[in-house]
Amino acid sequence: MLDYILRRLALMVLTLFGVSVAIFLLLRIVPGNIADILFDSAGMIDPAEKQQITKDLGLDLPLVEQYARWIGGLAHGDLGYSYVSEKPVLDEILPRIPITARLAGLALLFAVCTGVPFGVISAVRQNSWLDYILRVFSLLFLSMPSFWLGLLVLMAFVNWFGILPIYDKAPPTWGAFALMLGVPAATVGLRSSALIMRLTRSSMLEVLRQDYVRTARSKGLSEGAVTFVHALRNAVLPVITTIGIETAFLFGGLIVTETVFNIPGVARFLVEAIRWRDYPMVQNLVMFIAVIVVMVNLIVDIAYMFVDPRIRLRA
Amino acid sequence: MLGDLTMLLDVTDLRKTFPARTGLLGNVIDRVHAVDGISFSIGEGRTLGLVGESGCGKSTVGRAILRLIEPSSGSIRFEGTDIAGLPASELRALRRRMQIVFQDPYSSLNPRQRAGDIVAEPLIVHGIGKASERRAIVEGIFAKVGLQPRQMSLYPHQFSGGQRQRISIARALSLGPRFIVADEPVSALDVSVQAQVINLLMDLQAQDGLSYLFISHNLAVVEHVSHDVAVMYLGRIVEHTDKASIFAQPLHPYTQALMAAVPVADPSIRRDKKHVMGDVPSPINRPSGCHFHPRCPMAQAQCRTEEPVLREVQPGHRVACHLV
Amino acid sequence: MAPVLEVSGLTTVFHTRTGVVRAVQDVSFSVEAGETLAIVGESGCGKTMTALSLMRLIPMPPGEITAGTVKVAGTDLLTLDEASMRKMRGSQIAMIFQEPMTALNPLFTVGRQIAEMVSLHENVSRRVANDRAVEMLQHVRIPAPERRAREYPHQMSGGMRQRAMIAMALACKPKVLIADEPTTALDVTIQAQVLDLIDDLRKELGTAVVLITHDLGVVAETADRMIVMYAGRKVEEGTTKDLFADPCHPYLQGLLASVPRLGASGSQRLREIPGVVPSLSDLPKGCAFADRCSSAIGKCLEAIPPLEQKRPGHSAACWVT
Amino acid sequence: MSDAWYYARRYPLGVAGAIILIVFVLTALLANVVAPFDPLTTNARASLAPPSGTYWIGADMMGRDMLSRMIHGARISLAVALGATCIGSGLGAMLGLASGYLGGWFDLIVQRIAEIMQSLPLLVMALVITASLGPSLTNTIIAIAIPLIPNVARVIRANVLSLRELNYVEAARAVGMGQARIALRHVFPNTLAPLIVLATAQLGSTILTEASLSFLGLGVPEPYPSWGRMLSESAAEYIRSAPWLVIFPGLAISLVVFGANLFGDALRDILDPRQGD
Repeated sequence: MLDYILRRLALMVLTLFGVSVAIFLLLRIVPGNIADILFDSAGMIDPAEKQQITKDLGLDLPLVEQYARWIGGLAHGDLGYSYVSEKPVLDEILPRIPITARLAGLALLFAVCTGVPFGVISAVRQNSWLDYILRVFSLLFLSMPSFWLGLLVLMAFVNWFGILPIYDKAPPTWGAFALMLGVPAATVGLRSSALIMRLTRSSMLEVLRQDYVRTARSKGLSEGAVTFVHALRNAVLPVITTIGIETAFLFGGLIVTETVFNIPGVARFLVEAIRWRDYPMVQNLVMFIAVIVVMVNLIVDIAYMFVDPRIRLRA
Repeated sequence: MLGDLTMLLDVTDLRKTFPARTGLLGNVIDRVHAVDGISFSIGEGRTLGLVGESGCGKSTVGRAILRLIEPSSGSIRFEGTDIAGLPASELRALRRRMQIVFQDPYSSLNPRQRAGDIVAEPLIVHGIGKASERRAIVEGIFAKVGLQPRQMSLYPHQFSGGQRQRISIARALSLGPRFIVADEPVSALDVSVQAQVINLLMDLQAQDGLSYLFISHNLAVVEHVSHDVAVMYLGRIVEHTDKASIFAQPLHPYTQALMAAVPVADPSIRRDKKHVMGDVPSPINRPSGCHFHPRCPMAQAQCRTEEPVLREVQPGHRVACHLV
Repeated sequence: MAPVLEVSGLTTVFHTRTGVVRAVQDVSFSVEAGETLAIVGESGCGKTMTALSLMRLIPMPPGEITAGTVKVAGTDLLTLDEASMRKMRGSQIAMIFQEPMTALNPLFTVGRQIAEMVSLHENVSRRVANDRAVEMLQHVRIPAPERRAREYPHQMSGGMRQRAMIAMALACKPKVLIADEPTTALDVTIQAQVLDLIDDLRKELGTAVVLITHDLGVVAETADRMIVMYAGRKVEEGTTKDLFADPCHPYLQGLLASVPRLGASGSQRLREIPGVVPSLSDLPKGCAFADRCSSAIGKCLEAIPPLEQKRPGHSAACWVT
Repeated sequence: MSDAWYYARRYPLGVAGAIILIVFVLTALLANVVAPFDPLTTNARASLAPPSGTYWIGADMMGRDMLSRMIHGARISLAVALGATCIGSGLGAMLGLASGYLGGWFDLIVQRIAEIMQSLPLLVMALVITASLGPSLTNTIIAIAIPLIPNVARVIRANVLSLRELNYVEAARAVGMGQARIALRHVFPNTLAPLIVLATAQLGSTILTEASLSFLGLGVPEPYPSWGRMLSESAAEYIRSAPWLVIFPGLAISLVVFGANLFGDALRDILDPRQGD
């Protein structure tokens, strides 16, 4: 078991190394370096000043050395400076993390709490009108762009309550706080919920076809016991394994949702950094996202080992 | 028979191991000894029945002989040539001479090919004949295995299990082989259809002098089709002789146990039940000494420590047991 | 002695895209306490569907039991409501399945799965139920039952899992045990052990056993009486000895002659039954076996032969014999 | 033919999806004929005109007809959906086939690269790629196609691995067939069904990704009327004053993606019954 975890950790480091190289290179394919762009946008044309900036930013160094500097800095917690705000990248990112983390956690909670039960209902009542409705709605939610859903929600609040539930650093009341986080979380979580519902449904249907479910029925267990004791536990296993994918999926939704609701989180910050061509910020943010996704996957795999005796006792 | 010089196939000390567990750096920690040093030979027009329970390595033997699995060591002489180390180009020519029929009539045919094309494809691959000639050849083979030429344009799912097995046999026959590995060819078929396929295989042998390695877990079927029989247990041959001797006088305790366990379709003979206890051990963790000793009613101290070798105890009758 | 299980006129159909599949048609038989009845037939003959119909485990829809009675100790299972039927399953009539590898829930220990059966049907504490599970494992001759009870199915071999299934099925001492191809997935030596075990427990507990199998050898060794099914119908019935010695129906005759037997010096050709089993959704008007039968006459194509007594205790459905 | 009729009756939702897709494709192809106005011509007098007999679903701030813009916007969505799905699924299928079939170090490298790519959310990767390639229709297609590759490659690889174990592939080796012939004649044709299912499922997601990129201002640039950008232009400011600017482009996206998903679901049930329900 320890062997397995060590192996996974080794692979994780390898993957993150790959991500860092890929991001680093991608951001340097751009025609013209950052100094050109800064100058173009600022409309300055003093070549000496430009050369100075290029040198300050280390852009005259060979690629390998630029990369080594970045990774070396990462190891010491030195993420470099933002081109735009000229503050340390870490200071910019850190305060935004809890905002996004809270939002993501709430959204995931919402998605699981609605997706799993509806998936089970849909599978147990397969081909009933309830199943049809749940399936059509889940597909519909998956078809709506998150940002549009966000805009519709905003529109509804404006029209019905006359308020805009957008971000406020210090919400006046608990209710406002809940609204401020809850509404975007539900908005972004709706798609994840639909995804989880579909996964749960197909997994549950698969499990209900298994021989051991028939065995359980042959013992004289009630349908409820068969469904919730014997089938459900087996059915959620594959759903657990997809939480890693789920997190990545959720992040995509967060990017646009934070933009729509004007929430100063990590996800929206990535878009801003890309718009501003703030490359130190972009490469560190992308690394941060990759670390989160890879870690979630690792945690899920380890958790899975404890849930499934077939894997726990083999290792 | 055994020791005859005009053998079609001569297998010596064949071994095949698979990695069972790999370490952090891809280093192999445990190995499965699927086939552990077995030797046998098959003469022209004869059938060797290879019997054993699941996991004894009998299917691995069949595939290793055709190099569908690369053997780990040992020699496989077919018509005098050792094919164990043969480069792929030379192996290809030999493929015309030796073929295989599989157990599962469903997965052994490509669902997207018509029956006629399945049988004709080996001819195309080996550049035999023009299209019209190939069609004639395929028609001939179809007739030979008891299928209608008009069925050539049907897809596999339009055939029953027994008919699919006939198509598999037709494909194997298309290149005119001398030797066929039949890997449990009737196990997946219904009882009433098994006889059709068994008779077909035996008729083909009578007509064309084919040789078979007939792999099966069913002792009765093996007895029916084979000239010689080899019994495998956990990667080794434990007994090997001609059919008459092995069924009349099984010497190895495992062979005896196997025969005692086979239910006989005759309610008037209710034999006394002395069934061997215990499960077949895992091929990864085989017992020391004689692999059968934990289940053997006659095991002695020697059996636990010392591996018995396969030796000729009577003319043409080889047994691997300390007590015989 | 009155039979424990009495089935009469059982008919089960499936409604599918290609039409109505007549899986079981007008099947009747009875089994006494302590007796083994074998239901023999090839794949698609309806033997498994018969078993599942007895347990009322046919998926409905698309399945439907359209006629018949299934009486266990006098109670007709087919007229019970769902809740009363659940009380019967496991306590009065229990079943073991072909695939021991998949028939046990992979996430629960074997002990818990057996104990679940006990606590479901008997009003006992969890500890008593657990003790009973261990006791049952010992009963089916699993070594170190306390340890094995705490193991998960994947830690056991196929033979051991089938024993555990038997332990579970018999935990509440049902009157009837239905064993659907219980040894088909097992190796020969393990098959012999499991058949012995079922046989010994039958004698000890006086359970009526319905053994479903395609293997004539298994039937000959374990069954007192047998029925032969073909294309959803019972075509022959009698004592095992009688049917093997002197089969009346051409199907059983063909079947017996087509199987190679151990010890019969087998150089002579096996007898073949030509053709294939007919599709249950497209059965002929007459005898379903007629087009594969060498002794078929005109009448066989016209009308379904009724089951009639050919000799005392031996009946068959054939116009010719 | 009778099969088609059977499936059509059995999967009414799939048929609905197919009809939505067909209407969408026809609209895109015939945009010049169907659209009542030129999508790019501005008209100051019509600025923010509400839905009316002239402007069925209103006009935007520059007085451009929304309906015409949406009809032309269908072209962008279609181009991106087809382009990205074909490139992504095609490359993914090739890699998956090679990786599953060849095995060894090639497989190992492809697997590791797939893992690296999958550790980034699809939208993040698409954002970074567009950022580095610069905004254009082609680059948007590439940026959306690349993140699709690892998933397709993995599914096809797994499929190939299980197909390789099948006896008919072994039988093909036993008759002396070359690896290339086995791969092309026996393995690849049998991976087509899952590939088609996967590609259809991705149609919808590519449209959504394009819309998101354009919404964030990093997708298809002016003057193409992209649905996503129409929403970003109109976003927060017009929620109160001109809600039609928000409602209709989003509705178009949702409807097309919904159609693609309905169709994809039915197709999966028909072609790959084990994978779904």
